[in-house]
Amino acid sequence: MTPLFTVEGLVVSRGGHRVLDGASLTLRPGERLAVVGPNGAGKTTLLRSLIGLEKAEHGTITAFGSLRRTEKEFRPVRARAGYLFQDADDQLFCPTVIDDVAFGPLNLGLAPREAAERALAVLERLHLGHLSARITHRLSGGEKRLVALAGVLAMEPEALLLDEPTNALDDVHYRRLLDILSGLPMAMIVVSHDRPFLHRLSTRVLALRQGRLLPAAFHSHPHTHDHLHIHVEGDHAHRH
Amino acid sequence: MTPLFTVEGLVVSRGGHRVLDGASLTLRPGERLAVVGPNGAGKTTLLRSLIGLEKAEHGTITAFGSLRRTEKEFRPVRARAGYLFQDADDQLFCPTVIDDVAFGPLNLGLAPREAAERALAVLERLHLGHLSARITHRLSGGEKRLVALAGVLAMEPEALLLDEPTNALDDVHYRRLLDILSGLPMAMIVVSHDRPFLHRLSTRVLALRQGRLLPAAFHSHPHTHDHLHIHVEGDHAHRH
Amino acid sequence: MKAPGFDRMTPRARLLATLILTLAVVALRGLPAQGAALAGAFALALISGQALRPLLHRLAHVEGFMVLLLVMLPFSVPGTPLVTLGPLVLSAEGLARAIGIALKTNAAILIVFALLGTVEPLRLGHAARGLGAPVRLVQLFLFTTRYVELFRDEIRRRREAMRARAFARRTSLHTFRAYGNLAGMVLVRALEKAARVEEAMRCRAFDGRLPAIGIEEGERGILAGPGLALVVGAALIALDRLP
Amino acid sequence: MAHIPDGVLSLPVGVAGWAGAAALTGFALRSLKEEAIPGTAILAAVFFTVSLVAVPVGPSSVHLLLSGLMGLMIGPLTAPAVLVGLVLQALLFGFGGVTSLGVNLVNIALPGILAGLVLAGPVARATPGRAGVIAGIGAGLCVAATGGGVALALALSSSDFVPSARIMLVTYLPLMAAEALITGFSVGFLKRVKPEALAGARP
Ligand SMILES: Nc1ncnc2c1ncn2[C@@H]1O[C@H](COP(=O)(O)OP(=O)(O)OP(=O)(O)O)[C@@H](O)[C@H]1O
Ligand SMILES: Nc1ncnc2c1ncn2[C@@H]1O[C@H](COP(=O)(O)OP(=O)(O)OP(=O)(O)O)[C@@H](O)[C@H]1O
Ligand SMILES: [Mg+2]
Ligand SMILES: [Mg+2]
Repeated sequence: MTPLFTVEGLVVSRGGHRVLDGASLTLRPGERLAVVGPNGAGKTTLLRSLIGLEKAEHGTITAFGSLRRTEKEFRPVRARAGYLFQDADDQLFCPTVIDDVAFGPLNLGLAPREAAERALAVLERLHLGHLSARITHRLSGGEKRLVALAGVLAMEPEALLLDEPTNALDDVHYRRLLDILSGLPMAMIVVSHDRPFLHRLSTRVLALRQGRLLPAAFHSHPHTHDHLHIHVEGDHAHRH
Repeated sequence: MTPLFTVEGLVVSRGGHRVLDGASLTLRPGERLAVVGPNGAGKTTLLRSLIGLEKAEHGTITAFGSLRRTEKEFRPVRARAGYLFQDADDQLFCPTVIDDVAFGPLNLGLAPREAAERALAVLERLHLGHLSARITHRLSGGEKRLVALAGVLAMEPEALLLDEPTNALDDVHYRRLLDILSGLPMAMIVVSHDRPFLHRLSTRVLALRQGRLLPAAFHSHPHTHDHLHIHVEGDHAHRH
Repeated sequence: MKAPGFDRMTPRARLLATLILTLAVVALRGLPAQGAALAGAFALALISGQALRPLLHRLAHVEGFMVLLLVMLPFSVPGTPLVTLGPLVLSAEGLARAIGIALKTNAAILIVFALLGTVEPLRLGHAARGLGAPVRLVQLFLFTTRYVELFRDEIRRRREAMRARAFARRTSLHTFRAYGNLAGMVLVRALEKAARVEEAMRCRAFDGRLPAIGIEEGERGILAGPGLALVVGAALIALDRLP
Repeated sequence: MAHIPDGVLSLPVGVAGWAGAAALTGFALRSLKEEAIPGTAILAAVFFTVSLVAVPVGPSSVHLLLSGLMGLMIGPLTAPAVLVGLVLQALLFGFGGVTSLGVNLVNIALPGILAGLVLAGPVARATPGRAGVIAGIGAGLCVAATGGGVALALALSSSDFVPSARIMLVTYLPLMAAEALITGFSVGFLKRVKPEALAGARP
């Protein structure tokens, strides 16, 4: 199977500083690639480069079988690789949920009625149908994240690029998101600090270190350490 | 010693819902009080009420020896109890770091030169002197948090109210913050989900449950569980 | 927000009725018709079923130049003297003028409040589109409503942060500088948000042409409300102009 | 502050105002690329929300117009931004009027657009401090022009209004001062933190 993305020797600078310095990766169909790294390592920069929002100084990006360099060459990539922003509020710009989810399909050339139908179908599939007439800015943080995901999925992308998707989610929305993502067939690159989440979702891990991507692996073992509890007076004693 | 804060039977509603429902606490000089509780329990609401940003429906707040009810009565409290916001981004609004740190002293009536001197002194004390001419907006998340703390300390408060101070800090800034706070002499109320941090810093713990504050205690014991690591190829093996 | 009174009228019909009625009110010249207009507008506000307290609050607020205008008119319009205060002469015609303006102004405020007070800005945008407003203007309006609350919250949080650092607003250079910085900071954040939103649009295959977002279809009952407004407006003008 | 309510202006003045407003807005909209709509809306939302902040001047308080700052930041798009602001103002708070909307728009937006045209160059070249002074003076003059516009609209509506229109400008003095100072400081801020924000064209 030909890879969806092949990146080789990517160099990208931001604010005069080389954030990516020879990063390489391959994403094959069905793979779920986790990318980890400390704050400021360049994880967001990497995802942005893959769809041409960040300009590469050196290196090559091959996406969906073709080399991509110019804005024009990247445009079709953005329709086929859905990018979930680190901040959902930036991604929801239409007044109502249904408008927002239908925005992508409309841009793909669907008629308004078809676009609205597809948007509604995606919302239903994510069990968000009841939100469709809601005003986007009145959604809770977790709802915003899921609606943003619906907007991306409505374009029927072949790959997903997810930038810290579990950020600022409460437990309910966290589990919903994990269930949804686990059930999706397409390839993904997931950036996150959330190890249990990555462990359950991803098939392979890369670590971003000094601007390069290094293979990494999850590794789980029993571990003994001091566990810090807080006991509240009046609660039942618990067993350890 | 007379307490800095005495709260009794505090009731505060937000969005039509009783968030605090009979909360009581006392903060004495030199104490470092930890407040813990799940998301949405009302921890932020509690801190905001202490400096009068949230209106109490019932109950009394005594701060620095006087009963406080009106906006006017709370104003001097805000000069004497420094409040570090949950999101440092909300707290910084001046163009440069030195301007921002000097804002509080200026509000206290210092002359511009004195205010700038005091701001610089505080920045130096926190080893942030090199940031003084920087544009606040371009600081990293961790730097923003420390500069916001400097802005609070520049008012020479008698007590600190810290709302999740370790949120979104990377390791370096986390340790810096812990060192700084451990070295400060004043009383504090620290809201946080970060147990190791609270354990090292606080002298007493209260848990917020159903709108009330209950005494709680740290409790530490050895514990075995699965520990999830990510191993990067080429790194040295580590010991568990 | 609930307005049992006008729930069944579509936003487009309400907008049209508002335009017709305010236009009629503005054209009135005599006190009897102006008084009738105010009474009718008040009845409309009652029917709309909204809380009247914010409305009364609003009516109590008069801009500086309007105070000046209303206070000076009785003295500056020549006519039958009613009261003489030294060099100042309060004329009956001038007083009628001032009262008339106050009646018309308040009637118009009541009409807007009654008919549009409960319409979501979003639906109003679509209604304006239905009445022929330019698409881009309506889109600008709709996108703006999307962001107003976001920035209101941001400004509120920042002002609280200022108060938490013992800031008290006064008439002082320090206060003006603080507000200037506040506005500057919020604008910078807004510009960066704008850049990110533009990227988000490009990521969803946006090619420079905004789709005509969700224009509401099938509004019925377009005629009843505005038709009634037309009749009432015409009746008011007739009352005013016919001897 | 510059919101003339319904029922004051004469019909011809109201109609002329609507015509002027339509011309200004139509001209600006033609240059508004569709991809710039969300960005412009974000700025319009900020200008609107900042204008809701009550600024203390002596014993009372004023609300800023921000037209000078808008002119410097978004140029002719000030017209639709002000229009949206006026509509929201009327809907949310009941200020301004329906028939007087056009006059209000012209009174507020036109001075801002002109100030943007004249001052964008000098502000772009100046140091932050000087840019603040230039913009502050410009913004103060914009308020004076708006006051003049209000007075003119009243005087044209009825000769009875002329005496009060004459002394009307006095009521604009506090707003002029607040607007000049706050715009000045904002522009100083923007010059230091994000100078490209004062491009005067589109964001
Ligand atoms: N707009 C910008 N201008 C200049 N430098 C930037 C900008 N955005 C990010 N940077 C810098 O680029 C580097 C990489 O940022 P990036 O956002 O890719 O990191 P990240 O790994 O996604 O971090 P996080 O975990 O905090 O999201 C950082 O050092 C950051 O300071
Ligand atoms: N602006 C608001 N309007 C209405 N309700 C609010 C608002 N802010 C908070 N609340 C509600 O008040 C409750 C308490 O919120 P608060 O922010 O005090 O919780 P918290 O304990 O600080 O939570 P977290 O750990 O998430 O910071 C929550 O249920 C929340 O939904
Ligand atoms: Mg990132
Ligand atoms: Mg909180």
